[in-house]
Amino acid sequence: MIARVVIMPKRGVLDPQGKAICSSLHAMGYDEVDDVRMGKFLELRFVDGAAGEERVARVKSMCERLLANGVIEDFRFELVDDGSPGDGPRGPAR
Amino acid sequence: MIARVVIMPKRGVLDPQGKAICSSLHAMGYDEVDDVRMGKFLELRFVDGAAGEERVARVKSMCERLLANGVIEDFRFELVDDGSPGDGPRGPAR
Amino acid sequence: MKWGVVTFPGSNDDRDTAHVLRSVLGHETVALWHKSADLQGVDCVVLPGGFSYGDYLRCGAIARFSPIMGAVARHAAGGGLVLGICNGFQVLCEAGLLPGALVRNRDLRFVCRDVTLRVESISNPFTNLAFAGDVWRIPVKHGEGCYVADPATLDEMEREARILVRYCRPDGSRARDESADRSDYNPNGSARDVAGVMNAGRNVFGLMPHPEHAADPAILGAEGGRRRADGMRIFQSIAHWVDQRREQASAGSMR
Amino acid sequence: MGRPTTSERPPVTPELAREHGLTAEEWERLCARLGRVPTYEELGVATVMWSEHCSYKSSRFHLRRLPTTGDRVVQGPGENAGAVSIGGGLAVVFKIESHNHPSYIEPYQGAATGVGGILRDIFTMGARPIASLNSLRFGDPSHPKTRGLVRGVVAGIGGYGNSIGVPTVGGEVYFDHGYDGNCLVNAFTLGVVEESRLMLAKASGVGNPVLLIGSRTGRDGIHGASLLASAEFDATSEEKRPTVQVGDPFTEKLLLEATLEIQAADLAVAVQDLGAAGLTSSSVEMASRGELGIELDLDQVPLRETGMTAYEIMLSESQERMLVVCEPARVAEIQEVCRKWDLEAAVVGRLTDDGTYRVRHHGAEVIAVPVDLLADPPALERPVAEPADAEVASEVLPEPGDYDEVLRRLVASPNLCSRQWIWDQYDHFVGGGTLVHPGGDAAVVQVVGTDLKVAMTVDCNSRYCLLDPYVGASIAICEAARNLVASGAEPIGVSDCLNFGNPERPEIMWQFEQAVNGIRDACVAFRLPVVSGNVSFYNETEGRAIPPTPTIAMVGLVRAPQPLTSWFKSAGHEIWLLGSSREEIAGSEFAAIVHGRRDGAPPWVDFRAEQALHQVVLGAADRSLLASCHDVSEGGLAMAMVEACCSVPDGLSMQGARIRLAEGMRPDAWLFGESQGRMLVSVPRESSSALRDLAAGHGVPAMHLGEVGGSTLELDDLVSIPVADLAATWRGAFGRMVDAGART
Ligand SMILES: Nc1ncnc2c1ncn2[C@@H]1O[C@H](COP(=O)(O)OP(=O)(O)O)[C@@H](O)[C@H]1O
Ligand SMILES: [Mg+2]
Repeated sequence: MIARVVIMPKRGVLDPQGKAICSSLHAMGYDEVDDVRMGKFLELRFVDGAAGEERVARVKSMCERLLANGVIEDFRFELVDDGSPGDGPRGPAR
Repeated sequence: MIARVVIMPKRGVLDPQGKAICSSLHAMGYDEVDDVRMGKFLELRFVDGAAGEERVARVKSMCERLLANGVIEDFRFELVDDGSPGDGPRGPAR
Repeated sequence: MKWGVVTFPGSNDDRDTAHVLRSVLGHETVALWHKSADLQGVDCVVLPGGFSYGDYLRCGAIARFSPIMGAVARHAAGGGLVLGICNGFQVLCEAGLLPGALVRNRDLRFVCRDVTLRVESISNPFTNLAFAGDVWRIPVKHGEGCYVADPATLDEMEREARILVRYCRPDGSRARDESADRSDYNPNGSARDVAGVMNAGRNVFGLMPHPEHAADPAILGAEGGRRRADGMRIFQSIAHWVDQRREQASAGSMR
Repeated sequence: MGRPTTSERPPVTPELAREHGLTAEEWERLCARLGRVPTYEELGVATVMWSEHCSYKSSRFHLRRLPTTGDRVVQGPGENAGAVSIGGGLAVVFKIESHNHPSYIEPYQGAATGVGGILRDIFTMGARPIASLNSLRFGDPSHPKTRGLVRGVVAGIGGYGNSIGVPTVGGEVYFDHGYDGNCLVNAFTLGVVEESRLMLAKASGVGNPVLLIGSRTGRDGIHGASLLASAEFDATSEEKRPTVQVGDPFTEKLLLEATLEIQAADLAVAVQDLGAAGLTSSSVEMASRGELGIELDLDQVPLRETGMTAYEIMLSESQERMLVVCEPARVAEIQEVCRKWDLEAAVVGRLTDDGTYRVRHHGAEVIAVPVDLLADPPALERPVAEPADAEVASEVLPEPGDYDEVLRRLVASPNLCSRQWIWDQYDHFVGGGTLVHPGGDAAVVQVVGTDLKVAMTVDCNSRYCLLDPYVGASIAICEAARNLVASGAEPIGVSDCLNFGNPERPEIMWQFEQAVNGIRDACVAFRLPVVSGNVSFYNETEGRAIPPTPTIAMVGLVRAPQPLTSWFKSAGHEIWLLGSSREEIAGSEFAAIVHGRRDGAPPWVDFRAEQALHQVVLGAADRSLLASCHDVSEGGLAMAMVEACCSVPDGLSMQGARIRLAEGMRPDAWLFGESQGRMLVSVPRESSSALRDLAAGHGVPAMHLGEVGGSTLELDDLVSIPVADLAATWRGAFGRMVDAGART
């Protein structure tokens, strides 16, 4: 089992990285892009496959205590079963 | 419409941040975590709602040319309709 | 000879580098602007240190798309010399003019201090005035200077003597084993202690340490003569190489 | 205090005014002067302008006592920073400023934007920044928040300073449980400008346009000045989180280059950066300095977010912005420079002659207030009361048994161990002028292209200040001056950052008054002008104030051909102590660490003796008599010896040393006492008689202590430790203390 955690700058908080990437995309001719926000993506792999309420609660507390900076960042996560431990990153299909 | 792009360190490439987070989690008592990988999450918002082959091709080329460095990183993305432009980050539900 | 120092938005060491080339070395040096593709006929282009475009996304990733980099790539393809220092090295890797990539330092912290470097190879435009095995003392200052490349690329560069400088202990020694703790002398965890590499065409060189900060005797003299101007060796080697080639060319044309 | 409502315009009532933080008198004054109830926007603007942070209302009355003039002074207090002539037609522009509350809430961004803010203060004046320092205070290392704060603050300072390409060349850091709930982050920057090209922030020329350049305006840090910086912390502070701003050093670098280009081409009439209280305070201050009116059209302000209200635009503290006044014909050229650097530049208003501050939004006038009403709230003369004196126990502390063990403990202690862990994370090379890197008594930077060498330091021992704020503050001036002199520099100017608790409490105001008096008396004695500074009140949590911390930043000019450095150079050199030593243990690090005692009287301070000492050292430096020079401060003579042995730059070899004990003094006082006005020097044998004569000529005691050499540090027969051991402990202690359980 793995948790996929997305950590993004809070709404309204300046995102200089997103800004720089957006202008660079424009300079390269990708004018269809209107706005870019950049955050972090974490994959936590767990030792056993158990899920449930408690796991959700613990991942939430990891995010709050360590992974995200609540002052300027929001987080969200999902727990997924991952058949092949040690595989590369997975997620929204390409 | 937005594209959600996940960029992860290639397997075999050092991920000192993931490693550091993993040991911090252990130090904090989250022993169920086995391994952590850390990457980037980008949200590209587009000016119009059109999707289709071409948009996919163009996002792919943005990733290949700018957003990811093929020497050290893999990427994947998905296109999603996002009713409310200007809203905060969305993604896998919490 | 004529030098050109590129200024990207966010370049920091461009002024320092130009000062060393112009006022300490006494060479003609022009400023090159990122929005222009005109290299003004320089013999060697220097991509300086700094945080081009804020180094957002990845170090050097955005700079490589600026108009000047198209010109730099053509200059390099035609055999012209290119030197990338720190951020310049990162830009060259991102642009594919040098192999590999530079990632976050092993200790995840910015590191600014003197390091000792061993000169590994001297038959090239960049270190030809050194002796192989010379140990230089030059500062590093970066957060993402850990060099990575796949083993095949590293092997090939070793075979072709394209790893020009490596981090080493003050006595020139290095750990035998890649997996040993090398934090006493390798500041960022770079593979095989690589501090700087040259391309296969042997005309493009990138390194993380800052030769321009170990070059001005008026500054180095202060702390009780703490450092020699080791960095100057690189600039002098380049000038020497250019002069020699020019002499050969004019001798050839006279004949 | 409630969060400002963001979307609508609530009715303005006395209750709303109180929620904003206005006092009853202030509310009365506002209504009386306007002859009506203010609009919502006017209330917001008046609140921030009258906040402690922007108005200096509690401190102004006292600050007037500081000396601010002198032959070299080009610009004293009142502008964005002070300027002092260094000869050759050049001036140094410098200032120190606090960013305490934001750094406590979000250490990385708080410290980063603190650096960004002080940098803007310098280049606003047309000066290119060439060096930064930082002065930091954290709680006890064992407090659960301390390590995270240290790591975040240091990374933030480095993250901003390194990216923008200004070297961070020095600073200071102390740990004390008095800062557990309230860390201090004071940032200093120094720049260089041609005296004749200094740019001021005084608006002039009725009808001249006002441009806003740099970043777009977002909802960052609304009410930072009044909420964060002008109130103490309590349990609800966490909810004030959105007032933290995120810095963008890349944009600031562009803004720096663009501003200096605008200056070089003489395009601007006046320039003012946007700091606390954003557009409001910058435009009010500019107009007020020029005794003019100003009108702004908020529809012209480039925004980052949609739907921002007038209130939000006026109070946003988005970083990396600058206000420029120019002649109408210059607008296009300024916009051209900004375009070159990929920056926005919008005309947002113009100067008027009616002395009124007018703001329009969506076609309606939302603010029309006299400029002077906003800019000059009355200075308060807050009550002052000396706290009942704590009983000072006169008991005699026992002498330690094992001096080796004591020294090893001191060397590894939080306030005495090497700070290399910090400065390894700062780029101290960029700019190409750093002559003396962090680790010396003062940093020294050459103005590239000239022979001028500028030295700078920040100092304050807040334990002394807690014991006696007058003495503590005057010691801070003496120590700063001594650190400059130890680098071979003559002090030429001061900037101060006065960090205190809640000024509404008479004991805090007493500390403040005493500290200002101490600074004044010392500056008068040394003929030093205070040309800039900053006051930070409300540094307290749940009613517990920080120790008074009047941080002193001081700048000097190196007279000798080369700066002096603090480490022992060669075996055989003689070690001398200049100045007199007393039996002073109270207030010392030794007393705190070994005896757990932090009470008593701080060391004696004697301005005359201090000045004489400086004359001797500078005279000896002029004649190149000294091989090394180091001031004796925290940890006393023993720590000064450790530092002189161990602070050798990488690549040079460490020296041992042996000294003898003075007769007739308790050994612990002799080794660890912190008597002021002392300097530890080493000299080649052939120079020692010249040094002795020079000292005698100035009436300064000079004592031959011993010799440099060997591989151990031997302090009489009390201490004998290999210097390699000492160095390893001393250098590694800081990292061991803060790295444990690191978070990324
Ligand atoms: N926060 C910091 N940033 C950079 N350098 C620092 C910092 N704190 C201390 N230093 C450096 O460490 C050295 C010792 O500092 P300190 O003990 O305060 O010196 P002193 O007692 O002589 O004033 C100085 O060179 C100082 O610049
Ligand atoms: Mg000192």
